[in-house]
Amino acid sequence: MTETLAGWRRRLGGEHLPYVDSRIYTDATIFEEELAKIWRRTWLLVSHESELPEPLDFRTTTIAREPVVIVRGEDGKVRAFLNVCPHRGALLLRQPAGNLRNANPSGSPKRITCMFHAWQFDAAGQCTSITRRSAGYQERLDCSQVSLKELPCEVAYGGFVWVHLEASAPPLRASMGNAFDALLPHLETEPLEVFHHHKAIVTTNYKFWHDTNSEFYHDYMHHFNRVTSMKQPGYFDRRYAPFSNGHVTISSMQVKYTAYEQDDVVLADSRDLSFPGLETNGWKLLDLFPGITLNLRGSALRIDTMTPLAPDKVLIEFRGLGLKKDTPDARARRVRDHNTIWGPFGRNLPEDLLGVVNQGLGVRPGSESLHILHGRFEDNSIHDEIGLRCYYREWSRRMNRLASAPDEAPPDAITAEPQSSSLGNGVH
Amino acid sequence: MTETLAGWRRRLGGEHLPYVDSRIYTDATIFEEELAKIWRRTWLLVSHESELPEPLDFRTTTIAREPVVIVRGEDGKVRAFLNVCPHRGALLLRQPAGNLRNANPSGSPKRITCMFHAWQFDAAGQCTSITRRSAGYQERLDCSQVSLKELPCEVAYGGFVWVHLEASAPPLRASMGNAFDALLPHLETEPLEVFHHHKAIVTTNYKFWHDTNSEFYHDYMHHFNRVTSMKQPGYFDRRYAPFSNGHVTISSMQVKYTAYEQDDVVLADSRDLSFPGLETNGWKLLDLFPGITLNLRGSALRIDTMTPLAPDKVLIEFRGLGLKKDTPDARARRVRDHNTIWGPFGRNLPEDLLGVVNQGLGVRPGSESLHILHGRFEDNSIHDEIGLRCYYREWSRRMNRLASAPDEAPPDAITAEPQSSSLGNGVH
Amino acid sequence: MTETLAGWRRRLGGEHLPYVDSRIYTDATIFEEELAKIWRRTWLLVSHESELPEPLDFRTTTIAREPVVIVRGEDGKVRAFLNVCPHRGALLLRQPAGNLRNANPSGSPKRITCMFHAWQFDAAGQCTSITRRSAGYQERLDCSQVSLKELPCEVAYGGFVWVHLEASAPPLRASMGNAFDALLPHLETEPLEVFHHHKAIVTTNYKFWHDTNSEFYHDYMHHFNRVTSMKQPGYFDRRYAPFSNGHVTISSMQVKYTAYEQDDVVLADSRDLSFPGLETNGWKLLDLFPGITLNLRGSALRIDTMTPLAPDKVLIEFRGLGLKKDTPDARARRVRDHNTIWGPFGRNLPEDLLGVVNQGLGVRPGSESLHILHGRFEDNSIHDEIGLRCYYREWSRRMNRLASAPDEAPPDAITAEPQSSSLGNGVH
Amino acid sequence: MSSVPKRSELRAAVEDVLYASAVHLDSQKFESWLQLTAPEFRYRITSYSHDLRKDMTWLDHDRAGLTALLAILPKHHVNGAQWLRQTVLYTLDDDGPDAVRAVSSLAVFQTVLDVGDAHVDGGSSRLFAAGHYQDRLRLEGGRFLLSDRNVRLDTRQLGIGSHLIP
Amino acid sequence: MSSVPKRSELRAAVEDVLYASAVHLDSQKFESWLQLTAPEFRYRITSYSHDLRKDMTWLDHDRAGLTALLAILPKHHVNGAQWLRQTVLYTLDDDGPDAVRAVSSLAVFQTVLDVGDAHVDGGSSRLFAAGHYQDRLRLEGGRFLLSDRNVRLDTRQLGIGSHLIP
Amino acid sequence: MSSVPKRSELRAAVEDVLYASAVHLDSQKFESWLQLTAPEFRYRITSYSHDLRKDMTWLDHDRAGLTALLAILPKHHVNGAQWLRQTVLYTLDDDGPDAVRAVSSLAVFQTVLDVGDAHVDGGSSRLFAAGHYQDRLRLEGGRFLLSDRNVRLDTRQLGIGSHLIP
Ligand code: FES
Ligand code: FES
Ligand code: FES
Ligand SMILES: [Fe+3]
Ligand SMILES: [Fe+3]
Ligand SMILES: [Fe+3]
Repeated sequence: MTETLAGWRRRLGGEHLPYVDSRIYTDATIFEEELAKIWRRTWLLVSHESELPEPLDFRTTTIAREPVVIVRGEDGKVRAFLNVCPHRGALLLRQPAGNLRNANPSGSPKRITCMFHAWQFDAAGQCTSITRRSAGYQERLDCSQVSLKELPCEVAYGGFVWVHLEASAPPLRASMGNAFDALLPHLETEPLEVFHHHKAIVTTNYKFWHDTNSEFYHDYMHHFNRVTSMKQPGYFDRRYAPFSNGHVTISSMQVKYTAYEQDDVVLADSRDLSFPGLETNGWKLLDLFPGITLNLRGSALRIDTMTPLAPDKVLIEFRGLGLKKDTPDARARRVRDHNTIWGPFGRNLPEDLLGVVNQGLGVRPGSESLHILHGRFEDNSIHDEIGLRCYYREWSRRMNRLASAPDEAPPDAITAEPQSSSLGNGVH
Repeated sequence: MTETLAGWRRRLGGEHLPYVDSRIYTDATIFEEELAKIWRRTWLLVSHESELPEPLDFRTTTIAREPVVIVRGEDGKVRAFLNVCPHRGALLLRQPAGNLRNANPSGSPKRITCMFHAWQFDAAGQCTSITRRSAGYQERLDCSQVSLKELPCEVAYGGFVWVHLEASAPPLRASMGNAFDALLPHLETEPLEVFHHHKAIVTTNYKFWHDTNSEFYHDYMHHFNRVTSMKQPGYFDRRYAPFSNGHVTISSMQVKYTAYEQDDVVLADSRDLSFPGLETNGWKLLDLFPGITLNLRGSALRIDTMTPLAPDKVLIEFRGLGLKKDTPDARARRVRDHNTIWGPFGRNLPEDLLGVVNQGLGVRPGSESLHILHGRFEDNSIHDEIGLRCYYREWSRRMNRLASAPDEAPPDAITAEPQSSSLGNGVH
Repeated sequence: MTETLAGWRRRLGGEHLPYVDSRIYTDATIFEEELAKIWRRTWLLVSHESELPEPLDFRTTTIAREPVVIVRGEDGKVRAFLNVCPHRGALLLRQPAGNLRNANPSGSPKRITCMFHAWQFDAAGQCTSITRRSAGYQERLDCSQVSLKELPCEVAYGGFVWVHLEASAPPLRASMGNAFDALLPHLETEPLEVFHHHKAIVTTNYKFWHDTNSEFYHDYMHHFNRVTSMKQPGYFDRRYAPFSNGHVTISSMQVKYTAYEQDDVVLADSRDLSFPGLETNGWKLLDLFPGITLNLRGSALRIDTMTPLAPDKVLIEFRGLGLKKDTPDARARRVRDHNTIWGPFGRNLPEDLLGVVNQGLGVRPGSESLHILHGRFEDNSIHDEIGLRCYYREWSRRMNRLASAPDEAPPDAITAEPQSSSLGNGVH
Repeated sequence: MSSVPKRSELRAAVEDVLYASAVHLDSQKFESWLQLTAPEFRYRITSYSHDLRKDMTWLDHDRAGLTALLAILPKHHVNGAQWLRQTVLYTLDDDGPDAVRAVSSLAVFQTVLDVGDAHVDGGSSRLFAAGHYQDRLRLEGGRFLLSDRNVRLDTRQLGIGSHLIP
Repeated sequence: MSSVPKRSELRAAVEDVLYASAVHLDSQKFESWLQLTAPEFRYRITSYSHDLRKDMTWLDHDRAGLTALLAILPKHHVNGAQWLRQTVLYTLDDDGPDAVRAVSSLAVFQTVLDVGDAHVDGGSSRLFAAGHYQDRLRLEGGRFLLSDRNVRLDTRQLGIGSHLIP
Repeated sequence: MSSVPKRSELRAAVEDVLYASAVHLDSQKFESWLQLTAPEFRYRITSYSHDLRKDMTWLDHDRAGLTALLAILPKHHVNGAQWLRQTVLYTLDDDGPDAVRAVSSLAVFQTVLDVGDAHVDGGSSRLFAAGHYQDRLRLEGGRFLLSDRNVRLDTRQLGIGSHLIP
């Protein structure tokens, strides 16, 4: 008890016990820097093509405080634009989703019309009308100068819509490397369809959520997982495979339902419904830097995406996907399986979120630095914290700050562009 | 698409296409400076004499975070005071309006009594009682030393109450110049009376609201205005007349109701009710720097006033006025005409407010600079953005920052005290 | 009226009229400094032993943004710990109070179990289980290294639980000096018991609340106190006794109920119920720096404690205590007496809180400095502001800022460690 | 009120109209809502301004005006929100042989849809306004019709206001 | 409860008292409100403290005490607000031959008036408290009177509290 | 609905079930609540997602599944809160000879308990969700039983969500 509080907070961790400094989760300056250096410079999964099935369908989102709209053109191509009017800066589309066929009250069908002074843009971002243009601008301004700002946008890896805020974006595939290798066969054999979406504004740092999605050590928190999953043969055979760029993946494990059956018949999952190429009750997972998770488990694919709002506030969106060709009965079973664990009233999700809310309360803006341990080495099994170490290695590189000492720059080994497609055990 | 996002945001605008930098709407430092250099040093319209008809009536308000109370003395004179107790700083009067005849629970009639330790002040701001004064202060403090802080206050231009926070205020008439010339005959022939008041806390920068009040180009947003008003003969003959000090005015246009009649009989305005000296269905408008609008249209005078709360938050107050001598029937028609367009459930107001909320979303604190175009030149007609250019010229002068490049000081042409009473076309 | 606003705000006060600068109540930098220099370095009353009557009972709280838990061990000893998990920083116990016998869903009885990964700690703070320790940490980490951070904690002065955030804490008794001398006989003869607790988040600076608790001059605000108490013989005989370290006390006065009886029979207090050694209807009060008040009045002891949240936001907790041995009837009467004045629907408390909310509105973050007068000299009677002057002398010493000019360091007379146990009249 | 003798039957009959009214408005079925109103129906939104110390009228329409107002709604820009009008019939008094006065508590909740930053805030709910319905209902053909409604709002701070009526 | 046989009539009779009670309190007509109460009326505000793990009583008065409390209200400083007590009669059980127990859900909304910064915030509405009325009503002279009320609050975070009773 | 002829009696009978349901859920007496349900009872929580433009089902259970779900609640980590379901029976329509469809407005308030920072925020109340109960009730042995309930939420922004059902 003779130790100072600040001393206690920093006493653990070292060369053999990797850790990060809690200020990376709480400091306002670091948060702004993350938006600038990471979120504005990364390919982000923002939607799925099944959310925009028809020409002129659109979806809106925000990335690092920039309003963004995704539109499927009349040519079927999906494009992304800054959702801001070039005239006086008004937000253009306000609905979360819609179709441009329906004109807004002062607009035309098939157009994005700014509600303010009715400038119009087509689904390809070209300005088609500046109201009273020649009377007001003479030869000083015409439509050709005021297209919407188009943003790099790709549909890939199973129909997901990816956006990058900067024209200088590297190719999406280069950013992903081999990260999707294991999942891809199951995502691209049959067209997918989103059947679930909900969201939560949570008072915690966004990285705490990704941390949770990067280890199964917290299965101790979930009653079912603790008393059933963890006792299954093969549970600890699952291995994280870390990639460069901060991504990690887990290859398949077959979920054993016998254990569940003993425990609770009525809440168990559908046994015989899966994804193409995935063994029945198979399970694969992919965590992408800086905050996307794909979780394919038996009959449902869950996707988590995040929008950081403040050092201690994040919007998390949850999607569930099945196959487009699902029969009504199959779809109903996927929905049920998904919700049983991952719905807002599901078995695991409220607990996972509660866990990170508790981290946000233990580690608050304004509190002193605490060493957060990321030091489990368990042969890359799912209770190893390799996923977190892999993430913060990339974070250090992108931020040019050492995660364990954010006032210092990282050593050369980290700042060098990653060369190999995977990283060995013990990354820190 | 090869352009950077920041580049796109700043690519428009130039010598021939006036613009402002969006940081003037979002930057916290600039906002604090505006409070200090503009709002604390300007005559502001805060009430109307009809809101304080009786001796000892009072109204409270806030200006640049200073609590203010307006009181009509027993001598009939309207005075303004800082609404803060000289003892330990408590707010004195908490009601929005009232009469001092009714003592507060520990006070005396006709007095402003601090609820905390019951120091009392009369309606002229003189301290009339310090509880247990001689026992507690001996000869060290007496009532003569603790009068309320009186603030410059005038009733003028149709009975409006104007307040300035600093004793060094220039004469009100000098600040207004000729701005009121066109409106005054209609405001001062007959005593006016406020019949409507409502308010809205809106998440946008206050200047966006004044911008909207300074152009009719956004009539494209309003269904009625777009399909009827804009098609009336004479609509585009209306002209802005810019003044020094950032004020602008529009002289009368006669509102043509034939167009409305075709569209919708029941929602049309009263035809034969107007203001003294105003032609039937006449319309005049006056925008005062830094955020007051008088809008006289047919049977009703609307007044907008603002209290900036944060870079992205403003309180807007809306008043409607008729004549004090109105018959009940005439008053009912004014109220109805006013509400049809300008009430909280009216035809135009929610849309106007939605427009500026959308600007606040397109242009957020923390987002990068965007060039906001103020470049419509249309012979000073109501679709010209001359009103905005006039405003930001004065803003640049007062702030000693160029609105289009707020880190730079404006050129001498702008910083010079304005000499002429009106400004020509093309101000920027 | 020729004075500037800033000038008026600072014109009062001087050598003979003590005052403080209002920025000490509003400035964000000063607030952070207060947390660091005062709240993190002071013994604070956080609970009472009767709130943890059983072994393994616990109570949670926060001090200067640090989560804290108080636990009664199986050995009966009350200990305090940082309520933060040494693994990845999650908050440990989330309930305001409870007993560790009841395991949390993934924990064991008698243990504090982190909900996240189920690390367990016993009631003495020792780690008893790291889940999958050897598999994940090998020889690099074991339970002995990850005890909870224990904090200095004492049960004293009538069974109250005191906590200090730093191991270097001085002895509690040294911090209190003689402050408790008058109250102690009534607190330690019989075991006490808390029967009331409620709390309020109030938008004001926390020191305004302590100011109010440090003078009775504001009795002018309370109808009953004004028309009855203040007219009682002996009311003004009550004297503040200031101590070093910013504490002040008032010795007993006998409350006279005859006056009350004339006024209102049914709301009067119980006449014949008191505290051990306290004369019937006696009244003693103790204000402890930086924000604790013990108020023993007739049949009930009230305790106020505070948790500053922001310069203009504070959590205040209110407790009421009687004797553990109370008969049901006696307890009911204490509860009733307490609530009549001090409950959330009581006679005085809402007014006291309204007073400080009004101070928070008169003196706002961002407003200019105002001189807040603390200049009543009334022979240390309860209308003297000696209590406030005593407090701000200690505040100046701890902060190394003069309360009347916070940009300046205080003179040596103040910065010297206080020597004497009491301070004379006229402290400022 | 002679024709509906039992208190309970009277309450039930008025509740049926009152709550159907809330349901139709919540689902923006204005045609159905108007069918609950009598030809002489007058609709007002009023509030007492503590700023002016005067009564304020914020909307005042007869049935024809209201019909026109509701018809024009689709032409307006609005920020979509699902409204929930939660109302409880509080008092019921005779007003002549075949009419009653009904006063009902009213809380209007909004679940925001395209709130602008729908990506973040869409789907969250908030209290929009509190007040009362002050209604007059008249018996016609065995059922009650709304003959007069004053939406008496306590709330005067309504944000951007609304084209939709409470 | 033999004297009011039909369930619907019973509900209607109790609702009349319950909702009149809310109306009188909302409009601060305390005299009228007290006339809804029986001579033996007892009024309490209670809540369970999760901090102490004990029941809290925050107000407890008989009719005389309550009358005195209400009479003294004008002597107090308060921040004016219009209250709206929205309550719904939830359960109704016999309590002897001529009395019933009634439990009603309760949400109290406040529209702030002189909130201090009235210029900015006056007129905005918020949820103040949630809980239940736990009432006993007794038949006397053919009508129900409140014989006991426990305002059972869920809400323990009441800001500055209030002299006014929920 | 032939067997309960009078409108007022019908309302009273359904209200008794509806409000008892709210009371039992608020007090987490799941056994008692289940006794208000028929053997064929089906319980769903649904909402329309304006993000996907599709209906969402967030929970869907038959009586056995619901019973199991409620039984497993103590095994879960939750942040304790006292819920108040405030609901008003809005519409009532026959659904065959011995059943009715009932739609009720619903506002769910939460008074937070161990919200994490319970020391600061515990005991404060907030609006959690708004929507409707869409119920089917069936007469059996002279009383109504819930045969189907769709909790139709307007609110989609539910924070961390909940193991407890609205
Ligand atoms: S801001 Fe978009 S058209 Fe004017
Ligand atoms: S603060 Fe006003 S009298 Fe003390
Ligand atoms: S954070 Fe506590 S066990 Fe992991
Ligand atoms: Fe999990
Ligand atoms: Fe407009
Ligand atoms: Fe007091």
